[in-house]
Amino acid sequence: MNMMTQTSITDDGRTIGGVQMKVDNISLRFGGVTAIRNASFDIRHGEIRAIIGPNGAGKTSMLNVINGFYHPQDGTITFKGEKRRDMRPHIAATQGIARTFQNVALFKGMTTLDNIMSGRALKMKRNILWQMLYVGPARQEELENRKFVETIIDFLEIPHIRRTPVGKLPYGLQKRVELGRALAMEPELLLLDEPMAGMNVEEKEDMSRFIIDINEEFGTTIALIEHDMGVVMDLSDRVVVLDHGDLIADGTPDEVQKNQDVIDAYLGVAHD
Amino acid sequence: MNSDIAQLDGLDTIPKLLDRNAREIGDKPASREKEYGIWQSWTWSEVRGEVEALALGLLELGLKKGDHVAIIGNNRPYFYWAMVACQSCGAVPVPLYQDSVAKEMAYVLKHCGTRFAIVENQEQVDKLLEMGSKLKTLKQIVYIDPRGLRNYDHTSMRSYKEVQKLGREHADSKRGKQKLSLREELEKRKAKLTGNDACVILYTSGTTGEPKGVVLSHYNIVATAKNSSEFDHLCADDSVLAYLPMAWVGDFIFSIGQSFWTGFCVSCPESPDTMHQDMGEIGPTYFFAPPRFYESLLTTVAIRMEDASAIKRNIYKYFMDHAGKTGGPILDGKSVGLWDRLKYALGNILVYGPLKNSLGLSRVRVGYTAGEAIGPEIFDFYRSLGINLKQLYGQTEAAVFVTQQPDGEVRADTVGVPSPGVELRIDESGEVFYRSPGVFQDYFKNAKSTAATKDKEGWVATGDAGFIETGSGHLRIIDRAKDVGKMADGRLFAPKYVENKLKFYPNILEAVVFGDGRDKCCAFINIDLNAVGNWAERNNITYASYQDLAGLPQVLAMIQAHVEEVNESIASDEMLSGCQIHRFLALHKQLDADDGELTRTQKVRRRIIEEKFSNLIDALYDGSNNIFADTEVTYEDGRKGRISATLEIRNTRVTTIEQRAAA
Amino acid sequence: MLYRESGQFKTSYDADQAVFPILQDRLCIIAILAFAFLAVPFFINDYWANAVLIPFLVYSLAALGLNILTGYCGQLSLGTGGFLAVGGYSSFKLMTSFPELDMILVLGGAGVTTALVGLLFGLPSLRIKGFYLAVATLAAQFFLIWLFYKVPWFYNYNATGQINVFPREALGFLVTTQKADPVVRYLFTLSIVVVFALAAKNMVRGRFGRMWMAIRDMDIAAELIGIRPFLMKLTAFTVSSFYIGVAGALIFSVWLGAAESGETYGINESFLVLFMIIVGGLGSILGSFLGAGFIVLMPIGLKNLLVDWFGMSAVFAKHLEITTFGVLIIFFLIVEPHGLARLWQIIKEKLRLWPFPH
Amino acid sequence: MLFFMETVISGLLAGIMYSLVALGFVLIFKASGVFNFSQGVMALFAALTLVGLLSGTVPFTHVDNPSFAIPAWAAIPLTIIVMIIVAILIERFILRHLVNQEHIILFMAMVGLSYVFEGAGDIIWGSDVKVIDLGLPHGAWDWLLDTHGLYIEKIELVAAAAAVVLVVVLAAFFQKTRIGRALRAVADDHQAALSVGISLRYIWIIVWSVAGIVALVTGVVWGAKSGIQFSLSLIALKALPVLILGGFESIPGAIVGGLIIGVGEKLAEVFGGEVIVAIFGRWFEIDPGIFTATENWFAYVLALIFLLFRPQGLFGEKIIERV
Repeated sequence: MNMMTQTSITDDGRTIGGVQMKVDNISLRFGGVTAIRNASFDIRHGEIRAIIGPNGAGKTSMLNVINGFYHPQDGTITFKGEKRRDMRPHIAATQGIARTFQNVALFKGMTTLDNIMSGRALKMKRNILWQMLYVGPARQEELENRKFVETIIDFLEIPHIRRTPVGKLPYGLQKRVELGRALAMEPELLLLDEPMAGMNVEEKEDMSRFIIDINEEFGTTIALIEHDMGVVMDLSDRVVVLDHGDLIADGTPDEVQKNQDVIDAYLGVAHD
Repeated sequence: MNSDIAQLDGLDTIPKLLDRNAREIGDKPASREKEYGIWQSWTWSEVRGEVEALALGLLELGLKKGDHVAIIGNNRPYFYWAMVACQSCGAVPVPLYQDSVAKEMAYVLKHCGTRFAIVENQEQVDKLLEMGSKLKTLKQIVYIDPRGLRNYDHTSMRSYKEVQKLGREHADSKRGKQKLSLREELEKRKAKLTGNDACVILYTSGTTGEPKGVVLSHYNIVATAKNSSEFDHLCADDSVLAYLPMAWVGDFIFSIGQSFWTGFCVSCPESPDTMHQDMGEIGPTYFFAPPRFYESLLTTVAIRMEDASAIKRNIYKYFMDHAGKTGGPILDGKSVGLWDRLKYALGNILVYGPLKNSLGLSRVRVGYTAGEAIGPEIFDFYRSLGINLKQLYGQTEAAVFVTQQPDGEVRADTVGVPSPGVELRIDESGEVFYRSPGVFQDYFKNAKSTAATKDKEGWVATGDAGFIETGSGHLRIIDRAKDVGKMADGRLFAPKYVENKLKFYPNILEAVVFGDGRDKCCAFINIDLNAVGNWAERNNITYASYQDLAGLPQVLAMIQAHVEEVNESIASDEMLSGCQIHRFLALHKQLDADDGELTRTQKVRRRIIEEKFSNLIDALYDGSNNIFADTEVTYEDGRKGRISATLEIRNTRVTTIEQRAAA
Repeated sequence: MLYRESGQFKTSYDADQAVFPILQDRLCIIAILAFAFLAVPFFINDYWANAVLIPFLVYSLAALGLNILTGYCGQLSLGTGGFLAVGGYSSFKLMTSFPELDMILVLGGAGVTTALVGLLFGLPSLRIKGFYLAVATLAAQFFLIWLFYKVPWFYNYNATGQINVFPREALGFLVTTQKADPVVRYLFTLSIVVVFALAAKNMVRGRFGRMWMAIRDMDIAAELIGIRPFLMKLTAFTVSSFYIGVAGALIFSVWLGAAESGETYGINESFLVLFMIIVGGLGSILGSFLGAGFIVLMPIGLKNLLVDWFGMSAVFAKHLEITTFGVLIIFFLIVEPHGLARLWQIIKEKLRLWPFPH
Repeated sequence: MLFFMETVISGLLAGIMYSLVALGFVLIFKASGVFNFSQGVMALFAALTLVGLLSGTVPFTHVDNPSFAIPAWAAIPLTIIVMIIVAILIERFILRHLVNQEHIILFMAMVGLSYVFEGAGDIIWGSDVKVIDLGLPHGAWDWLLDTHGLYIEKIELVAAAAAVVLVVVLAAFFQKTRIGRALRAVADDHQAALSVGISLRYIWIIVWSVAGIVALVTGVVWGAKSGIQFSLSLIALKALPVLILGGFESIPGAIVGGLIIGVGEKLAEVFGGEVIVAIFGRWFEIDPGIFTATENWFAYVLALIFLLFRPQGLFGEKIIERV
């Protein structure tokens, strides 16, 4: 009955709560092109939710809608009980939605430490005059947040690159730094856009471990787009499948894998 | 022995030393660890608090007097505190090599009947859980890093922090028949602890058989720490980096014994991978490393310098040559000319200083190496930089120190004079025996081995053959005692000793010395193709092949000079003077593992060589001037072939003791 | 080579985040400051003060300001000359309207006025990016210069159209007009620049610096982590203009003593200051100083070389100077596009690794 | 009304001249992404070179020697050759070394280049004001004055005609010739252009040569109007608002933008003061002449206001940002 309050425990001992975000009848068009057509699904507290689908299915557009970067023409999004059509990205950030990008979107001229520190932007309040003096509260604030950021650096096992400008890092590490920046926001909902794209097997394993650990240790809800089916099946609790802007399936990994529409979509059966 | 304990002013156990440090130098740093980007530091009084909280928690969990507590992980302050916490409770810590295979670990854990295990992280917990049923005695696991362990069954598992919290919360609740609070119980156990109680059990991985658990008492540790600290004037302002395995006796002595005695700070690296960088930051003043550490460090220096520009390389070479001549004497406080001193000072600004700095050795006041012989050129390299690197000779059974080199009497070929409080004895077979306050109690649950090693008077057999140099009084180790033989006239025959001396010459790659049961020593020499080839090129000497090069009269003359030098140096050692080489030949082929002449780890297989080249050996002893050799060789691709040559046998000058006396 | 960092470890984040975490750097900066404050005053004369030191300092300040906007926040501005003019003219108005006002307050007031004007001209950055914004700032440049030239109120209806400085004191020391001791004027300027440089360093190493750089490096990602690009750009415009305004006021009051909008604060100034931060290094406090030093000293050096050494005619030398200036700029951009600050960083890194190459 | 017409027409004619300068910018920006700030000084340099050749000035001496004077039919091609050499030098010594640098670096290099041109022009040809005489007609166009009472300078019409011819030629060049098509390919996609074997260096030289010729035309027509002197180089600043309006990459944009700016500016100059007085006059005492000498900034403000409503410029495409 009431999905909002229902909780369950997974096989590996994690607690999954009620609905955290609900996407209702979202449609998104660019000019004449429809990116998402009338999609509805929900994300529950503490779960790992995968969004999959062939190229051009509208997965990234969906994430862009969720965190306010695109504004859908129809439909609503309910996050933490608050219903909305669209919002500015920085408001999504204040509400506790963080994300990473398909093609790493780090601040290239800054070090790993500064990149992750910048994720604390919303947690820091001191004004620019304090900052100029760098005494008292402003300094205190810097130090406290640095301490927090160091726990993330430790968590993601990247202390050796703390002072390295991110532009000089290999791709796999950049992805990890980007994840660190998102974590620094202490998000309630973490959107990961192909966190393992372009990684080798070892890096993928590391990243999977981090995703599971984040979910377990911090109880963060995670919605992720991923192409590696093995990874999706291992990690996620439930899967949404998009194809050409349509939501064609929604269920547990097993259910989705057996769904004929999904199989057709991946095998490239023509649409009518 | 009890009277000796009295000399320690009642500070006969580690927990007592901790109380003293917290009282007297409570504000000085005791432990550091690089974590979260900075060096987290704890003062002595904070350490005391941490140790106490953990000890109380362990008591609450039921740690009994005499329990054995396994300690598994990388060097971290938490482990050192844990060891002292166990001691405070009257339990005995057993640090293990964390990278040892599960089978070996299981053996040790079972052998000492460990009830508690304090481990670092999920990896170690998993290892223990895997052994599961085999470890019936294991009651409680305490882990430091909770990551990934959230969903494990926690009925017999707790995090370090939780145990400390438990201890703090229950510190004052009354328990048991005597209605003692935990805190009172702890104080009682601490007070009861004496120097004769076991302090730690350290398992030595013997080359053969199962590991043996060396039981060291608090007195062993504290007395040794006191003596050795005084020997090198260690003080509370010194600083060490703890990076060698905690299961190794040296780390226990340095990071707990000496640190608690003198009050100096122990720093732990962030992870084994960052050790070099962390060492650079800390800049330890007291440092220990095995020879291979110095060797690999020197290799890195050489490799990195190769990429440098020509100017830098020349500057480097110029000043390193200068340091080679004057650095050692300056360090030893000998008289050096003003000009040389100025040049050395300039070199210090341009080369030595930055080099030491980037190696993290710039603040080293006392550095030690031990374990095996260190190559003289490596040893001299560091000393010429102004690093006070010294050698010591020690064993787990002695709580490390048997002999060590005093400042100003440092040489590559000795291991120093007996450490304070150590008595030495050499028996007629040449084996070294010692007796000292550090001598271990026994091998845990292994009376047979104990009896075989330690006699009733407390003399311990080292298993090494050596002799005390006349004049300097330094001990020199020759070889493992069982490898040392006798010559026909009963004199000592120590082939490895001589061979090592020969091999220190870059031109000599390998040497095989014969003489066991014979009246004189002779040798095969393998020249080093690179070094000798280089020399030949520089002197415009042409050669066609290895055997060609090895047969050149100039080369033989050079080798002969080396051998004669070695002879001379051996002659000065009364016991070994019989090992001087009378005749030698330079082999026409390189000894090779493919031909079975060497082991895969490049050690000489003496017996096989004796058989294979018996005709050559005969020639060495029958006085002929040359011999035709024809040998089968295996090429890299597996094909076989033959190499033949006529080898010249050379007689070398031998110094007799009478001659020396006459001269 | 001279760095001995072993044993300099940090036990707190405070020490780790210090401006100069390395002991040798701290000693070096202390030595430089000691030299500037204690030694230079003993051999300074009018020529050194007016031709070299004060221009170097005020341009450093202007470069600091522009570097905050362009180097850190990534907003290219060609309106520096105009903002300098706002600083100059507002200090003149403050000076003449409140004759008793201490020069420090006059400078502060000029800074605040310029900051407000900067804020206004930063508004288009809401919608415009890159070169389009640069051209928009050019509009500010031309408009402001025109305004100060066209509206006589700004120059108190002076017949010449110029503004001239009056004797004013800072903390009891006369700091303006030729009557002021060059030592005092130098020390006054130096103190202000040092304070502002420190404040700039504090800003860029902290929260605001990171947010600015985030906008510069990738504004979309910045927005998605909760940084509001428009607000941050406006802050950068405001802070940057404050710095430039103070510099403009110093140019007028302490350095030149007189100014005329188009002459003193023309478009050329905009390019000069931009050159400074590019030659010095975008996004570097040190670079602002190095760049200002280079751009201020190079013409002086060239002139001395061409006229005094080679005996060229002044006119020919001037033309040659312009050409050489252009060639050197291009040369610099080709050899080290990241500026002198990067060059210093490389040297420093080499010194730290010495004798190893890497 | 007549006066208004006159104003508009002279605005349009001035606008064509702006377009001409902007055209130089757009050409280079399209093909190499370089914001060629030195276009104005290039025009000055080209004009100086032409005048120098025509009057027989001996380079570096600033002395005219009539016996070296070259007739226009030879001097113009010669000047074009000089501009091509300049283009080659620029490619060889600057662009080649700055490939893949950030825009701001390239921009500053172009500012640096403008210093080089300025100094070099002065050193080679002297810095005095020069008059160019290519036999272009001067004075009002009588026919218009007589029939419609409109006062239009002949020279402006000639300039406009020259501009139109140039645009047509350029359009043909880009549409019809192989090189032109290659140029467009480069503008669209550097990588693709390289992969089909178009040499980027070669393209750059061509583009800079074309820009040099445009600069020559610009210099001549502007120079004919107001003499050849340093201020000629400031026309570069004129072109910037045109570029904003038209978009950095659009040739039609440059032309339309130029016309809008030209007309707007003239109207503001003529009627702006009155408007201001009409609006603010009752509160402030305002000199109706306040709006003189606004040509420096008015165009910018116009462009700016326009930009606020259409940030991608007149002919730019709306950008959908992707992440």
